[in-house]
Amino acid sequence: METKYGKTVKVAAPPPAGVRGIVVQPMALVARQFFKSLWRPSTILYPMKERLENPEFREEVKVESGAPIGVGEIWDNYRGVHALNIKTCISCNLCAFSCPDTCIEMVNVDAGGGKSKKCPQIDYGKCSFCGFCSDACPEGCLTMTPAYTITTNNRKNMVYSPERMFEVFKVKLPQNPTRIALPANEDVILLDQDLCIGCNACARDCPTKCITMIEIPRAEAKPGEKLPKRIWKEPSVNDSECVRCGTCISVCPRECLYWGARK
Amino acid sequence: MSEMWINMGPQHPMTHGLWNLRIKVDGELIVDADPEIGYLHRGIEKICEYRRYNEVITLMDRTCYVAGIAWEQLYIMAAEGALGITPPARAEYIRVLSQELQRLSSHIIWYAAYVQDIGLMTPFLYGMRDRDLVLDLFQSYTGARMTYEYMRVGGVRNDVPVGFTDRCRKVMDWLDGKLVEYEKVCDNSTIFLDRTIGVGILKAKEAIQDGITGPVLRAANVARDIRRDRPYSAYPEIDFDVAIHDGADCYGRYRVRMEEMKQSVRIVRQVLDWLDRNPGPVLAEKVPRFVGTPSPPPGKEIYVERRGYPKGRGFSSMEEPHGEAMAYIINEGAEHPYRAKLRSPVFVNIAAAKDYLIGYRISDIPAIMGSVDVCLGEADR
Amino acid sequence: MTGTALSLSELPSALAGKFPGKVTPVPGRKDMLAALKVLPEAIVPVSQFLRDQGTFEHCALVSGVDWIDRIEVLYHLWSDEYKGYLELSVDLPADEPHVASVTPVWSGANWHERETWDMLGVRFDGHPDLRRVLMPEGYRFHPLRKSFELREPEELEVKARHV
Amino acid sequence: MVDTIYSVVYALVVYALNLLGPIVPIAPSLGPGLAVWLSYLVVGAIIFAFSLVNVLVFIWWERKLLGRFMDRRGAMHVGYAGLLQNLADGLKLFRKQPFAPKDADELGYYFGPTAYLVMSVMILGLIPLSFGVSGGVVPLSLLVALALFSFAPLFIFIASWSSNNKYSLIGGMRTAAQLVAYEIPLLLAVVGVVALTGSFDLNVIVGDQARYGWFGLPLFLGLLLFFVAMLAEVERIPFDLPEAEAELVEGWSTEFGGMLFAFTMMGDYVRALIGSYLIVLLFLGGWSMPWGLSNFPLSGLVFFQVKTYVVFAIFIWVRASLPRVRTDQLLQIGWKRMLPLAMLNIVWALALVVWGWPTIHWPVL
Repeated sequence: METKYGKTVKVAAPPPAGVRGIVVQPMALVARQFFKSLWRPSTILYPMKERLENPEFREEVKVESGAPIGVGEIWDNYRGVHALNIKTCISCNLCAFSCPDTCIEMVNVDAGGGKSKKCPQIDYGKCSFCGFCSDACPEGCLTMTPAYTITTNNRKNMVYSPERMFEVFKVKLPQNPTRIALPANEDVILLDQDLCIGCNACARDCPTKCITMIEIPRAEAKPGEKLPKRIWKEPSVNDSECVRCGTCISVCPRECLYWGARK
Repeated sequence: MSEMWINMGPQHPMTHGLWNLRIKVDGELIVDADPEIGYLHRGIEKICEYRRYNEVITLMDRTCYVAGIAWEQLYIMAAEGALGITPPARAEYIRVLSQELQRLSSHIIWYAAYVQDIGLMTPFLYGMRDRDLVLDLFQSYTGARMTYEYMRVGGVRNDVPVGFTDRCRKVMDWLDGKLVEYEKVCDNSTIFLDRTIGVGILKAKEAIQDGITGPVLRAANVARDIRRDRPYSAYPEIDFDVAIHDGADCYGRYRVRMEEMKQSVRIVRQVLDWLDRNPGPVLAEKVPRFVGTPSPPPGKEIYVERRGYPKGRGFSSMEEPHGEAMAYIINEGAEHPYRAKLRSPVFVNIAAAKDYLIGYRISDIPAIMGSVDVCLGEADR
Repeated sequence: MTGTALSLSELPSALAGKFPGKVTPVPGRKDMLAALKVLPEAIVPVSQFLRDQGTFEHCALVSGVDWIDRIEVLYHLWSDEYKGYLELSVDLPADEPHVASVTPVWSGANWHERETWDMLGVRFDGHPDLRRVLMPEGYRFHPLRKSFELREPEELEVKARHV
Repeated sequence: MVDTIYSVVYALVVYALNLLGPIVPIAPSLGPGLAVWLSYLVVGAIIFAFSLVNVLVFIWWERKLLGRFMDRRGAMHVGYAGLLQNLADGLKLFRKQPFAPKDADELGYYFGPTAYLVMSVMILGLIPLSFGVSGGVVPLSLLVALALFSFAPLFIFIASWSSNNKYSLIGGMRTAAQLVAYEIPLLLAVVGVVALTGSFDLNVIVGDQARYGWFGLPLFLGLLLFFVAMLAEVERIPFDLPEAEAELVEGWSTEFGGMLFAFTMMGDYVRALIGSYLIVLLFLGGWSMPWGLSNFPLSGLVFFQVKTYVVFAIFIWVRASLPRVRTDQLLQIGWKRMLPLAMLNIVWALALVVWGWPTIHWPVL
């Protein structure tokens, strides 16, 4: 590859000793900064002036620092504490799967009506705030908010249960607006029909209920072969509804489901 | 016995990280040097072999704590080479933008720390103040200030937000003025010039032989810049100059970095103009399941063969703020890299410490090692 | 030196002529000028030749890969003349691998070879100072060998989930 | 003014003695003499304590000013605008356990910083804050003050050597070399002033300046030399090589922690205070001001402090804008530049004397 541009410049050598400003110029420059910052230094008084909760904060930092824009401003897409909408969570496990730090654990929460379901619990002692979990969430119920004060003096307080993240969700913090459009997954769930025993485990555990057990036509019995007597069913995956969480693969007792290219 | 060994480090203000510079001194004169590293070794290359392709990104950010996004892109380019994916053009431009902003922030922090090493603390605070603006820019589009996790195999995580380009231009205008100020503090101060000119000389021939790269090499009058010589990403489309200096000393390295910051501002402006004109996707449309997000469990190992993803080797090389960084990734068709090798420029630049140091004084050590721009996170990996 | 430099097209034939049977090109590498497989005993003369006649004056990287049955040592060279990388690779036996050091040719290879020794246990004969560089002195393992398993409980957890 | 203070204190002391009389038997003949003696002690202690409090405010002044030079705020939480921050720091250090490194020479280790501080603090007693207001009245106060001032390298060297640390040792060596090198231009710059006044008494020196104008004008070169030499003597940037933190960790005070570190730190600032005092006293007219501004009660005291703080502000300004020089460059500046200039300054001062500068009263010496 050739560059269109890109040339070499030789940076000038310093001026000869006679012409150097000795020490006067730096001193003058620093003195100028002194008078500039005499009343309003650029410091952001962070713990005294809360960044996020205070709506006037942005205006204030603009005035206080000489900088052209708000220094230390927290933008809405800052990746901070997670907010979880327990009600729409489908327990698909994708957040836990995509976490590089294994800080997400699926725990039981009360789903109402005497039922319980699995929702993510995040240990911020391990979390690296990479955002993979919220990117992976197919329902958009796990998002990251700009809230960033998780400081505590007890390690147990770093573990955020689903209910606690639901509280964060209810506060209506600005939601991370840059949830990405995921690249189209070229893989789908495929079935090895030779191994399937039609046990229904995948359809039962599928969080989106996109797996239906369909009856397949009974094959012609070859000579000398005995076919099972019961009705033969095997899973069929609705690819458009599938969130590709892989739960079916992990629950399959015969290892007959696998990822593969769409046929 | 007039000579003695002194351990400068692993906890020492000169080191900027955890490493140990053992020097043998005769009075104030350095007669021998033996750098020791490894205090910050986290085994990133080994952990890479246990992580899926996207998950490695979180490690790359932590490779170098002042130039995280550079390492992200380095890894991503190698991974894309190994997997055979081409990112869209807009993603490439955003990557170049990230690189140059990172170069700015890294060089500014270098400048701040360097002048403080020489004994002047004021520019340190100026540097930190202005670097914060750059970090704010990063935060406004990646979502984090230092550990970005922004690059993805096949593009970048998200597009820049609305209003970003104007904001970025404002910061660049502000930096224009500040860079001149930085230079005034140093170039017009006789003491600074006395401390840096003719100190820590490493001539071109020796530097090439030692494998030195980056601003240190360019200060020795060798115009090697991977961005220009072996362009990657959108660099072929971008107009910039390669700064060199013939001093081969600390002052030359300082000048080269100052000029590079100006060039970075120039590149950022070009990229912003391009981004304004060309909307488009920032992620490749199709990526293999196990590198895209989400990354569900792979299923049983017996089916890995059945998928038949292409095996391959990915190689990338780029001009990181510290020098020439390389990544070499071997893909054996599995979920995770078979081998990921990272070449850190700092690793090599530290190794040559003997050549910079011998014959100078103890007082020169911060000036010399500071001018090399040491970041131990990436040297130890 | 530049006067005697070969052009890029002459290089393979010159190599083949000078080192018959010892250098074989590896096809299919688009991101390099060329990838060559070199026999272990020829690595130093080939390096010398490449540096002096081929203008590959910068040894960017010496690294290694553990292929379980063998160990591959990789050399990446950069030439300011051709503006590109050249890859040399050497296959060594998996037990007691050792190869001649290229540190006398490029002093920049010094720490890279130390690291390769440290991480993969490849001995570089003729290296001036072959000590461990990242791991502590007296460490018993070579961590990037595939036989070395990550032992941290969390890493085991990661591994159990991923593999 | 000192008489007023003295009489008030005397009255209080006599009152207290009278109160104590019935309880503690004091020989009546001893009574008046004891009262005089005690009141001198109390007045001296008050003046002394004033200077010590001044040191604390000095550190605050440096923190705040340095902060503004660097576009930040400085200490701001403890007390009004962080005024009590130094007290808090001092308390923290005071609470720490004193310890000596394993192989340190304990006697020298504890003695060095303590003596460094004590010797520096002693000078404060000699500095007149206004006419005659000083802890102790010594006719040769300038000479004694400078003599005590030049004791420091000895103790620094003792402290550094007994710490048994290579950085400390190098720092101590540097200190010795630097302080000895800059002692000479410092003293030679003072010679100019002494030649013009003909006295080593700081009161006389300031009195002459009040009458005939500040010496900073005729002896501008001397002022400059004294200022630069003083920068080196009190180990401040650009001459803070003994504690060049970038290469020597903390220089000669590397091994000190807790109260011993507080001693070294405080010693530094006491010396900086004394340096600023001396500059003001010798060249900037002390407590005197033109146009009779200093004739009001207490105004001399105030003006003296204001001038001192302005001089220290210049110290801080220099610190905020210049990097550190190298060892060899430092000695080069000291021996090759400052020494000849100091000689020139003496010649110039003597020329002034010969041309009949009005303030000469040699008989006083």
